[in-house]
Amino acid sequence: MRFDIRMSGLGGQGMVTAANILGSAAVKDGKHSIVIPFFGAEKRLAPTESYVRISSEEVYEKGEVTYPNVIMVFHEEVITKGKCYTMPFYEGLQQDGLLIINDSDEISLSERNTQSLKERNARIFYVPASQIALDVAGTELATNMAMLGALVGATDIVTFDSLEKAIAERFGERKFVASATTAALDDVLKRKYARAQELVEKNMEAVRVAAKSIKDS
Amino acid sequence: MIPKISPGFEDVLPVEYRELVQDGSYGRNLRIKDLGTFKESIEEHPLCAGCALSLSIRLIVASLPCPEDTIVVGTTGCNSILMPQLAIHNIHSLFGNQNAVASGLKRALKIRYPDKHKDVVVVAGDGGTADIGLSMTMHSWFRRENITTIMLDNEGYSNTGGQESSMTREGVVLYMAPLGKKYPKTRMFEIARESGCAYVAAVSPASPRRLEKMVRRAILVARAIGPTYVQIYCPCATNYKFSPSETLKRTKDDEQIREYMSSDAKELIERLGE
Amino acid sequence: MKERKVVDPEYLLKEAPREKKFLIGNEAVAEAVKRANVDIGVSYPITPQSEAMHLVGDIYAEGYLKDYYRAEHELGAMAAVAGAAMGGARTFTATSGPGTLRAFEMFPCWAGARLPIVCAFMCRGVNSPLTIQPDNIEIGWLMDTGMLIFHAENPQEFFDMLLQAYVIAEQPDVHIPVGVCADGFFVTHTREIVEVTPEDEMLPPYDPSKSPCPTMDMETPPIRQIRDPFVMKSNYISYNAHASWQQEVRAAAERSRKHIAKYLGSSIEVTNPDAEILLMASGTAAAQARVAVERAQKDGIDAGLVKVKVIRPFPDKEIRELTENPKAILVPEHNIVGWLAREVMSRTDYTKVCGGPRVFGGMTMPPEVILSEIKNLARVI
Amino acid sequence: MHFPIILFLTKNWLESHMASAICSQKDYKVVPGPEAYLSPAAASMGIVLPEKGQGLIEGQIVSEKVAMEAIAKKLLGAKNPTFFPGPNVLWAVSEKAVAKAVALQEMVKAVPGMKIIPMPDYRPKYPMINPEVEINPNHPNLTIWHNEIDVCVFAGVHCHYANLALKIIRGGTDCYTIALCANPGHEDAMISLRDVHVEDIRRLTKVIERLREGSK
Amino acid sequence: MSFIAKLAEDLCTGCKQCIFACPEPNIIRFNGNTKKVEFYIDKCKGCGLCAEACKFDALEITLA
Repeated sequence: MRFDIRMSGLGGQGMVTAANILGSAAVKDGKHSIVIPFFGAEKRLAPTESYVRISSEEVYEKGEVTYPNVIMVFHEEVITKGKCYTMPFYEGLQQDGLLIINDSDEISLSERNTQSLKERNARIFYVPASQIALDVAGTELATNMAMLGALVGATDIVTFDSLEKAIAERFGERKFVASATTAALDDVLKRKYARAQELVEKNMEAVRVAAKSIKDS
Repeated sequence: MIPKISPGFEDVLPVEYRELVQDGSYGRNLRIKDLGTFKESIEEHPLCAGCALSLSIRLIVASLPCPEDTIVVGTTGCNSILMPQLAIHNIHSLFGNQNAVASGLKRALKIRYPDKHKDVVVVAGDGGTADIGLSMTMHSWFRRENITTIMLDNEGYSNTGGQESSMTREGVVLYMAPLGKKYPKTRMFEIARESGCAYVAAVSPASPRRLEKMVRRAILVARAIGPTYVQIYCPCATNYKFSPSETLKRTKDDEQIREYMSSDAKELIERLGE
Repeated sequence: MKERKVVDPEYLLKEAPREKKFLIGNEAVAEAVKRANVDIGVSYPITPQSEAMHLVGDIYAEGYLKDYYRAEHELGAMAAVAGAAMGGARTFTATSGPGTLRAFEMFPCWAGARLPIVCAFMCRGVNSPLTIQPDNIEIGWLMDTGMLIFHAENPQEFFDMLLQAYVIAEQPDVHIPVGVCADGFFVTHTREIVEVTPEDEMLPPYDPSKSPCPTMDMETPPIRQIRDPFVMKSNYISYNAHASWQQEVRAAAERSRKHIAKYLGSSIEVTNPDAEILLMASGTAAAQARVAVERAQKDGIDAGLVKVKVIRPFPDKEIRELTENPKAILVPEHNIVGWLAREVMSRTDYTKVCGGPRVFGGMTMPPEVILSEIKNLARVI
Repeated sequence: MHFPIILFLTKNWLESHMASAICSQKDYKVVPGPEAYLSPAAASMGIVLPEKGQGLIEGQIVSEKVAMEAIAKKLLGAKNPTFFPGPNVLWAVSEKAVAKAVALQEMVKAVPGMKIIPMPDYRPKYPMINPEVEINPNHPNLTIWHNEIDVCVFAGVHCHYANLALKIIRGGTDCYTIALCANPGHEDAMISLRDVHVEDIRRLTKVIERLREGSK
Repeated sequence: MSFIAKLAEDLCTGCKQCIFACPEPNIIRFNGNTKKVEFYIDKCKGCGLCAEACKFDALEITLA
């Protein structure tokens, strides 16, 4: 199975981090993966995208995923206010593609958009990822983890085991190359938890709750 | 390295090389006062008759504390026409990048010869130092590189035919300043002092012994403490259109002798008895 | 820092055990520099190169390099590595797009001075309006500086090519700089599996005594020596010396072919060389083209791919032979000028060569775009 | 001076500007000139350097032994054989350099009438060189012309400067050039040995002496 | 037409000022025995700086 994933959201929500963790987990599962952020001078709350390609075969393509089969929307304003470089937000979505949107309620779309998504036979999941992050992990900064949980719930794209290892690696002691703003958020996140292990556990809990909510729906 | 000829080849080398080996300045701690009694390491050069810049280089080379362990970095300009005739390793890279090249060179030599002083001395014109290469000159000072920068200030671009430079004095008419230069001479002495040079001096070849003292001080301080700067006033007879024989008089009349040293440098100079 | 041991270059490049890591291109650069036993690194920030030189700074702090600093600008950085190389040190630096142009005067100077400097170019757009995005137009300019130019497709190749570059650049018969280019972001910021050699094994140190030009340390004869001499006399013979000098720099690049064959395997990688439609691409355009060719083959179109890994010296003979039989040649590129198409056209029947598709200014080149061009060609040939 | 300069210009301009053109490379030979207004670098004409244990004769790779024999024959048959020692052997920078200098002088003694003209450094010398006493890589063919040297040997010259000089000599004179290189050799010389160290020079001297005795 | 320096040996005091003023290397040499300077005139460009520097009128510039 080949996954071409686009993550859209606002700067600071952790799309880039989520993409890195997801790709890393896929590699731990023995798959091939290429991860690339949308590369601008990204600032907090500005539209941001990141991309992950995962396959059991070798992956060659570089650059943006222009024709994704999975689109993850991290913030409702991506849709409602068009805070997105790719317009409309489902642009390029392949036939039978998957949409995962961070919201507890369904967002009302224009008739044209609804029709267009219907023609593509898109599967749409709503998951209250930010709420789960707050409730389970105690911080909205875990929204990205809950979104990954939803993705795993819908696709089984990676194993929980590898995901946990990838999270531990990302927030562990190893030096990780991150942009200055991402590094600052990392610090905030790490301060929230007494130990690195607690951070990993809480985040994994958010992952599992989100995954379950999708499986159950 | 003190040059020695391989046995058996003594007789085949041209005479000026034999003189360099038998009577050169390497490893002998010679001074300007000894000029005329040893073989100088500059061979015949193509600069103009009465050139104060070539006189300055001649005096600088005679002042080097360790010519056998000195590498000279030059830049484009009249000096680079003379440099190939100098029997001391010297580099011409590009116009203006001499202090950046010298920074890399000095660091490489520190790595390769940790137990030896390898003096890296920049000898460049005013255009290369204060105009096109100003950022690289100043940044080598900011970084506190252990190099000596010697500016040959002939107040203009001479090699290219006599254009105004930032070291030209206000009001002077040269090419590219057809109505006379509209701003004063750049205050490189002050810039050097404020940029972190541990030793700064201004002199001219009209005062050879003072020039020697300053060049030696600059190199010895650069070895031990940090960047140093010597500005040598050497007016250009060709482009300022005066008789070559007047060079020395002009130099003497207009030279400004100044010296600044940091407290560390002062202590070192006193300790070395320089 | 672990205790390290010097190993044979051929062993390090070909036989040493490899560990899989999930790295971005810029991390792969630092991993390569670590194993290359570099003496001095000089940095200057520019996107998308900066992280690579941050990491080189970090490994300097760990003790892997002997010296490292941030220069005043790219010209200063490139001049400093030139000075260090003339002094007999192994050096590394990197830059991108506008930085390449700011430093440009140094590149022919490196080649002319026969300095074995390795520089990574993380290619990005350079024009106004400002773009920090991938676009490899700068390779088109670097091609004629006298440097060797390698073009990496992915972080793995970036890692390997940097190490290979040091080994090839320092061969006494070559001894010219190597620019290892990779498309910014598409390689520098893309995270994928990179197989790296052991951290405690490194290349032998640089031996300046084998340099074809004397090292500037006052320990190497002759002492009466300038790097590098002007033409001092205006006559036929001294200009002949200068002309011969330039020929010698190009000759050095020719001599590198043997070493490229030994250490890189080949300047090109070919899939289905007998195809009717042959794609020629370098860097990430080759990655996109590979996917497009696979899909075209599935659709019954006879397509093949030649990936050009070495831009200088250009694989003339190989390209001439490969371009003899196909009916059409497609050259997708990540720049507006189409420098690779120009290179291919000048070595074959140019009427067969379609330069394109070209994508630039940071845009991604989806394989679908290349595929549709292949299909268009298939209809007309 | 070579007369049909226009002809040379046309042929070689094409060759040097189509340095990679396979057709013009096929039969390229590195032979005494005068070759051209601006002769191409042999490496650009498809001539490759020998591997360890091999030598080059006029662009063809041969065994080291064959190359040594050829050098000996050329030197012994020369009217005016000349040795051009470079800075690496002229200057006693190390014991190795001195040993090499001594071995090279023995080689010179083995060749009847062989002269030594040194290349003491690489500066573009001002204002002129005296071709009777020195060679300079920035104007090597002055030396060759003036002295009517028909066979010369280079040793101890840094590779870059050796190649400049060899190419200019080939371009402007009919001198037969031989390069004894400590590194991988020189395509621009008519005969080149690689990795030449003291013992190799001694071996070459022995070959010269053997051939000289044989021809008596 | 070119100029060179000419030394009146009897006026030379051996003060070396001319040596310090000459922009050309190795032309004016000091003879330790006679305690006077000597000219290696081949390379003299006739600029006149030595004559300017000489306080004893021992030097003049003449037609070569």
